[in-house]
Amino acid sequence: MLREAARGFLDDAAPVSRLRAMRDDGRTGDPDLWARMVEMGWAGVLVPEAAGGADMGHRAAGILAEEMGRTLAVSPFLSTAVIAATALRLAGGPAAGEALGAIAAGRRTYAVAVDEGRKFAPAATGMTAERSGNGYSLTGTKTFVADGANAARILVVARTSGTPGDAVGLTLFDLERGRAGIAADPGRSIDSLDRATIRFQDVEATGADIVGAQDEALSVLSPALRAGQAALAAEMTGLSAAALHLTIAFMKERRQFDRPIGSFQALQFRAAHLWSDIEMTASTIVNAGRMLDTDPQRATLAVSLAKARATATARLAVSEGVQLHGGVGVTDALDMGFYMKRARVGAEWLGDYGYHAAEVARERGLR
Amino acid sequence: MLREAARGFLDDAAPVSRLRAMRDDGRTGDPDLWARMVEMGWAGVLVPEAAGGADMGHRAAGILAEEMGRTLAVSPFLSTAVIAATALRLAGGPAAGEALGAIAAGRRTYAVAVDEGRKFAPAATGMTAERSGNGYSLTGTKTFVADGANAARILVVARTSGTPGDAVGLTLFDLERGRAGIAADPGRSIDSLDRATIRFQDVEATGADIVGAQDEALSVLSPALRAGQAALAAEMTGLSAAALHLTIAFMKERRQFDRPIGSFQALQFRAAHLWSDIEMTASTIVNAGRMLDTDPQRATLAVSLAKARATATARLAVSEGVQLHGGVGVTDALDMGFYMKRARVGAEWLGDYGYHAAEVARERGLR
Amino acid sequence: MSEDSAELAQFRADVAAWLDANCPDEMRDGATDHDSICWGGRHFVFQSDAQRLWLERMAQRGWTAPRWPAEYGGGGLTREEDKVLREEMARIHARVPLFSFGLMMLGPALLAFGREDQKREHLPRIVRGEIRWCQGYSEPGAGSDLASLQTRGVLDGDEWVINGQKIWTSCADQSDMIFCLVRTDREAPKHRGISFLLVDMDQPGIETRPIKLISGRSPFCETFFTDARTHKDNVVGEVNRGWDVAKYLLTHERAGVGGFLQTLAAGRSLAEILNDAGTLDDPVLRAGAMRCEVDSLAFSLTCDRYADQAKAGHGTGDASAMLKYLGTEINKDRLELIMSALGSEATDWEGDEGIAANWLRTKANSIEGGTSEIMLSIISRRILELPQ
Amino acid sequence: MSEDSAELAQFRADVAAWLDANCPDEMRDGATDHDSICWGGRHFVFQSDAQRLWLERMAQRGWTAPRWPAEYGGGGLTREEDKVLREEMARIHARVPLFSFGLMMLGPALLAFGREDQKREHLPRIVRGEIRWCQGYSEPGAGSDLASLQTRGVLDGDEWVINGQKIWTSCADQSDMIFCLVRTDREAPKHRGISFLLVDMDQPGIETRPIKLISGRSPFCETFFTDARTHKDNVVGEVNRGWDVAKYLLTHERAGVGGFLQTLAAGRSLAEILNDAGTLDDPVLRAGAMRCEVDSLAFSLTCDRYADQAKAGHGTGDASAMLKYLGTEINKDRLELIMSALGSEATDWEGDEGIAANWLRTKANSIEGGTSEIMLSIISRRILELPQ
Repeated sequence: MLREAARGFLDDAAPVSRLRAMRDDGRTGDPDLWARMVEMGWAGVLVPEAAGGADMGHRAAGILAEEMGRTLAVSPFLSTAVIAATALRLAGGPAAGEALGAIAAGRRTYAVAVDEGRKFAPAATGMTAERSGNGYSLTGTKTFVADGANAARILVVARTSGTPGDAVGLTLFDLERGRAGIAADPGRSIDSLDRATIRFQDVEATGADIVGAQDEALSVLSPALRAGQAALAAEMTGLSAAALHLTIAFMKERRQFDRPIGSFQALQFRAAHLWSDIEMTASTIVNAGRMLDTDPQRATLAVSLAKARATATARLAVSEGVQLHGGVGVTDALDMGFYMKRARVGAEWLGDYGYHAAEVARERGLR
Repeated sequence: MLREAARGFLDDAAPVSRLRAMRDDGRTGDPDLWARMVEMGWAGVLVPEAAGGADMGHRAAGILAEEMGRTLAVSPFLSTAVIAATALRLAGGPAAGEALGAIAAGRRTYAVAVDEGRKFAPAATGMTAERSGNGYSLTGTKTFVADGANAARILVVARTSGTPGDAVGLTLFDLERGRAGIAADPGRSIDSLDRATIRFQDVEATGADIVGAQDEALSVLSPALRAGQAALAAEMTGLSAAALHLTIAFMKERRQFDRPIGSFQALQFRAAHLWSDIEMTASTIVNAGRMLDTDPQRATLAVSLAKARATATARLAVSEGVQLHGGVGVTDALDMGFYMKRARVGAEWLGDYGYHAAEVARERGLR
Repeated sequence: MSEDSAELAQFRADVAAWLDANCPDEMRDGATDHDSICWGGRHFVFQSDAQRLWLERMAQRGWTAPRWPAEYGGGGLTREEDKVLREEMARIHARVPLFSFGLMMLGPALLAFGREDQKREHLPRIVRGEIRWCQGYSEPGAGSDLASLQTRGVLDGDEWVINGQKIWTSCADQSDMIFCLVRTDREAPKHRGISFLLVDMDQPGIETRPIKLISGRSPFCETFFTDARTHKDNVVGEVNRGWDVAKYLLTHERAGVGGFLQTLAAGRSLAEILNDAGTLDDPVLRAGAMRCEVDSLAFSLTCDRYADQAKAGHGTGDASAMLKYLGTEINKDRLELIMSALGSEATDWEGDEGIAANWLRTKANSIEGGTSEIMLSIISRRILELPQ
Repeated sequence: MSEDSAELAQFRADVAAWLDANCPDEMRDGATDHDSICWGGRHFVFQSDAQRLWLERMAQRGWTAPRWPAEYGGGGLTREEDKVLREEMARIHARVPLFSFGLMMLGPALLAFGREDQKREHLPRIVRGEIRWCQGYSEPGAGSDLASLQTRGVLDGDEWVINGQKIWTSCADQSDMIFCLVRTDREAPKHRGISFLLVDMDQPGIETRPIKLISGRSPFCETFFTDARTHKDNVVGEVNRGWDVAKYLLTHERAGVGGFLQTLAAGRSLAEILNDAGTLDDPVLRAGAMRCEVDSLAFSLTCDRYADQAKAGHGTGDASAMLKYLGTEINKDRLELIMSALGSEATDWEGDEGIAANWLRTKANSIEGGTSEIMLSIISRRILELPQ
């Protein structure tokens, strides 16, 4: 089974201590680990077999993301193998096919540059791509770009017409990071990962750099972001399950007042509630993956449900994880802090609880 | 002390069993009990001494309301002695003075008819009072009027100008219930109290029936409703404390698995949390009473804070009260159901949690 | 609906044809309200000839208990055939022909623990709706600590003589027989002295009294045993081992709760109710509605997921405690929200079926059939394996 | 501010005049950040002459410990005079001249339990900021079960020889002496074999190591005792009765927490932060902000109410557990809300004083000084008197 294989690999190759070492060394990426994931075919999980991928679908991508969330494995999986791959696949054409092949083979990593402010809002994009001669000139700043400092290429959305807030008038460009006028500031994300600010100053692009159609970025970007949301939700659910697992183990071992603290009823009930909450969220993860695989055009409800639940569950899991560990829970020496920090970043990335809960309510007919 | 005297009287004269008997008899009021409260000076708690009242202030009124909440004592105290008395006192003049004297002496009870829909919103008043000859003709329907079927008189707010939503253009009338065109439908409130729908059809009124100034009802009604909100919050806090008290007593006595259930840690923590929550709310009650007594023009924040907290606390108290009692908690034989039903009615009356929390946030500068 | 195999397709066609020929028109309104239910039993008054006919026809094929073995009057259907039958009934909005605690609870217990003669005696009568059963587990002094029950049975010659009091016996006042837990050995450890007895209620030693709830009338009763009698053979399973039967049924009961709650939620949608109430400008209500929608959908998907697992042969087991816990708590939250959205209008009493009664009724859901606290204990001990 | 009596008015005038003459201008900026605090001690490096001068002048009047008796170097002020002093200092934004665990904790313990010679030796040096103290209570293996501590002290002639490990010793690496709980009778019941010892840290048997938190750098240390020594007279209270002293101080500490939290909340208002963030269209955030404002204000009023009761002579007692519990939980809620409102911008690390560090730091508040769970236990047992 995919899950067991992934878990075995990650427990061995990417325990939390590896993230800790990366942070302590001041690095924000782990190319060696990614190389091994590529070998296992994870980079091509959503790439068609014709392009050299494994084409296992979104449910499978979710299982991988969930397992990565358990150990907080560092990788460009979400940006590259899920979001960029989905966008490129939807865009189609020879260039996209080549790009997908390069993703599956591990020759290319992508960052996806969307946000310009503190909250996720693709339609609010203000960065401009003005016509200039035969091509475009891109100017603007993208913030909190996952893998933005390390990825080889950047999928960036910019405005070719309309004004911020318009869903149309946006165009998606595929640029190599070394192109003149692109500068990335690596940032200091609390989760120790690469989350850069990228400045574009009069960056030249041509029609060949466009993914999908001009002014219609969202027709490929929105489904790609949905795929990313589902995978991120899966990652956060793995994170939650791991936080619970660590906490339960601690509750069985730690003794206070001559008893294991796991025998205290108030703590038992909290652990049991958290387990139940994670079970509910896990159901939404399965559902989101299946909907993306079977009926992607109608997957908004399923995906937003998963991301909303995963965000709320992860917050509960890490809060309880820290509190139930007591003093040691707030020390950097314990891994729980890493889970808490990643949960916070994940809460915001690709839309927060309120964003997705509102989508759910809207889909359900709430006016 | 006022509190001890009130508690002693109410425990003796108005235990919950009295409300139960009233309900089982199909009555919605308890004039005998009110007569005894009048004797003790409670009807005149906010009436000036010159008019025969005790003039003890809003903090004292809150203490009385809180104690009444403990035993769910049935009375027109809030409508008559708090809201109507405050409005009449603010309006001033000989007619109001006479009315206040009649309130203090127990010769008059009032209902205050404001709501026309499911939510508290005085400015939304649509009932009309059209000029007609030398007077007015009132037409419209008031809903959920506390004491509306039993009170001798009705303070009713109607629109003399403007449109629903305007804060000005409202006028407050003081009408005897027998006036032609007034019909009350007693309703079947879940708390077993008198909460009537009152229909006004071409009811004739004159300038002498107006309390305060024409078109300026809110200048007397708003402070009066604030006084009512503070007293209702106090009542609900007393209700919460009583629900906790009953629950704690049950937890000490009821045995399961060879132990008193009060020894189970998870239940202990819930009781302790509820106690803490009630303590916080109690602070807001004291504060609201004091602000009304010392700086009524700036009491909005304090009063809305108290009503918001009291509403949330009462909901928690009765929910926990029922659940912690287990099976017996949901039987009509136990009093907890009466507390739960009154808490729900109190949650809505004079503004719900969202209404008052929004007032608090606005006062604190939230845009 | 996945594609049927050839045999199953044939079965579906047969079922559809039979239903079309045999289900009376009046029974095709999909009614599920309390008054439309056929409970059966010696004293049941059919609402119509159609209701009686529908029961008789379905019972004859054993389709009131589709999966029970045919030798005991059941339908003898496979899981897949059962699913087809339910789908075809749903297609024509056919009413459920018979609903009873005999079908839901006693039957499964007898199939798992009963003697051959007990199965032959009781199961066919349940299938035909001839005997209405009620369940006598809870006692006033026991509550969550079910096994501390005190109703006692003493053997007197060929008969058990039963004295004590049961509570929360649903529909006891309309039932013909009761299956109940009785302490038959007062010296043994508390789980080891209980027997599972079958008792005819048509005797002077048994009295029932309905319980009024905060939400109004209820099917619950108190049931009093005063020297009530039953033959000594009317024990299911071994004497003093009734707890095993009870545990089996409790898990069985909880597993059904998820589906039950889903049915509840299938009524008018939350969004619809709240839109109509027009109170969603309030961010507290709106945020609450959003959260409640999210959680309700997640719960519903969780019920589906566990149902799929059950179909795949993995029992729900102790996780049924999670479904019971979450389902009842989320439903309480939902009704609180609806009450808030409807405001004062919801605080007028509209009878035992009104919204206020519904709201109050949900308060009992997290208590009956095992409190939320018991469910959390089950999860923490059996699933998380936290120390006692 | 109610009106002063004539004597108090005179006192106020005197204080104002003295402060005006003696408080250096640089000390009138009201700074309360960590780096501006004067902690005192043998190794303290004053940031400026003004800081040193301000301490010396205030210490000379005993106004670093205004309510301690003058005979031990304190100010000997009444409650009312103390209030006047604080008000007049606040009026000119005077910095607190000295902040130390000696003032906050050891002093009150010595005043309540110390021998006369101990008071005369230690209190004046605390008042003058000569000795910086730290507190050694917690141990890695003990946690909430404080009394299960294992650091042991064995009498060797005239000295206690101490071995073991303490944790969460704030500022241990910068302190001169430590007051600590040590097990001096291993046979006795766990609360009856603990002594409260005073130990000089300037000896090879004591080592400290700072603890890094999830929020970054912290004042906390681990402190290791390896044959550390102190004179046998350095016991506060009776030998093996140190738990009484500790309990007294724990209650004292919790009572201070409310005020501390109020100070925290006195910074930038929640409304202000959220308005600026511009994310309040989201009903979830807006409803959260409304709730948090309501609860924060209610908590603040509760602190005031208990402070008023304390002034009226009613001690806060066990209710301090409620203040500690609510204050820390509400503050966690507040920071979660602020983090959500600020969105991704708050997830960039802005150093140990940034918003993310603040948010993470609140997670420790409901653990340190007694966990929320311990507070709830205290409430349920001592206030609600629920059975053990």
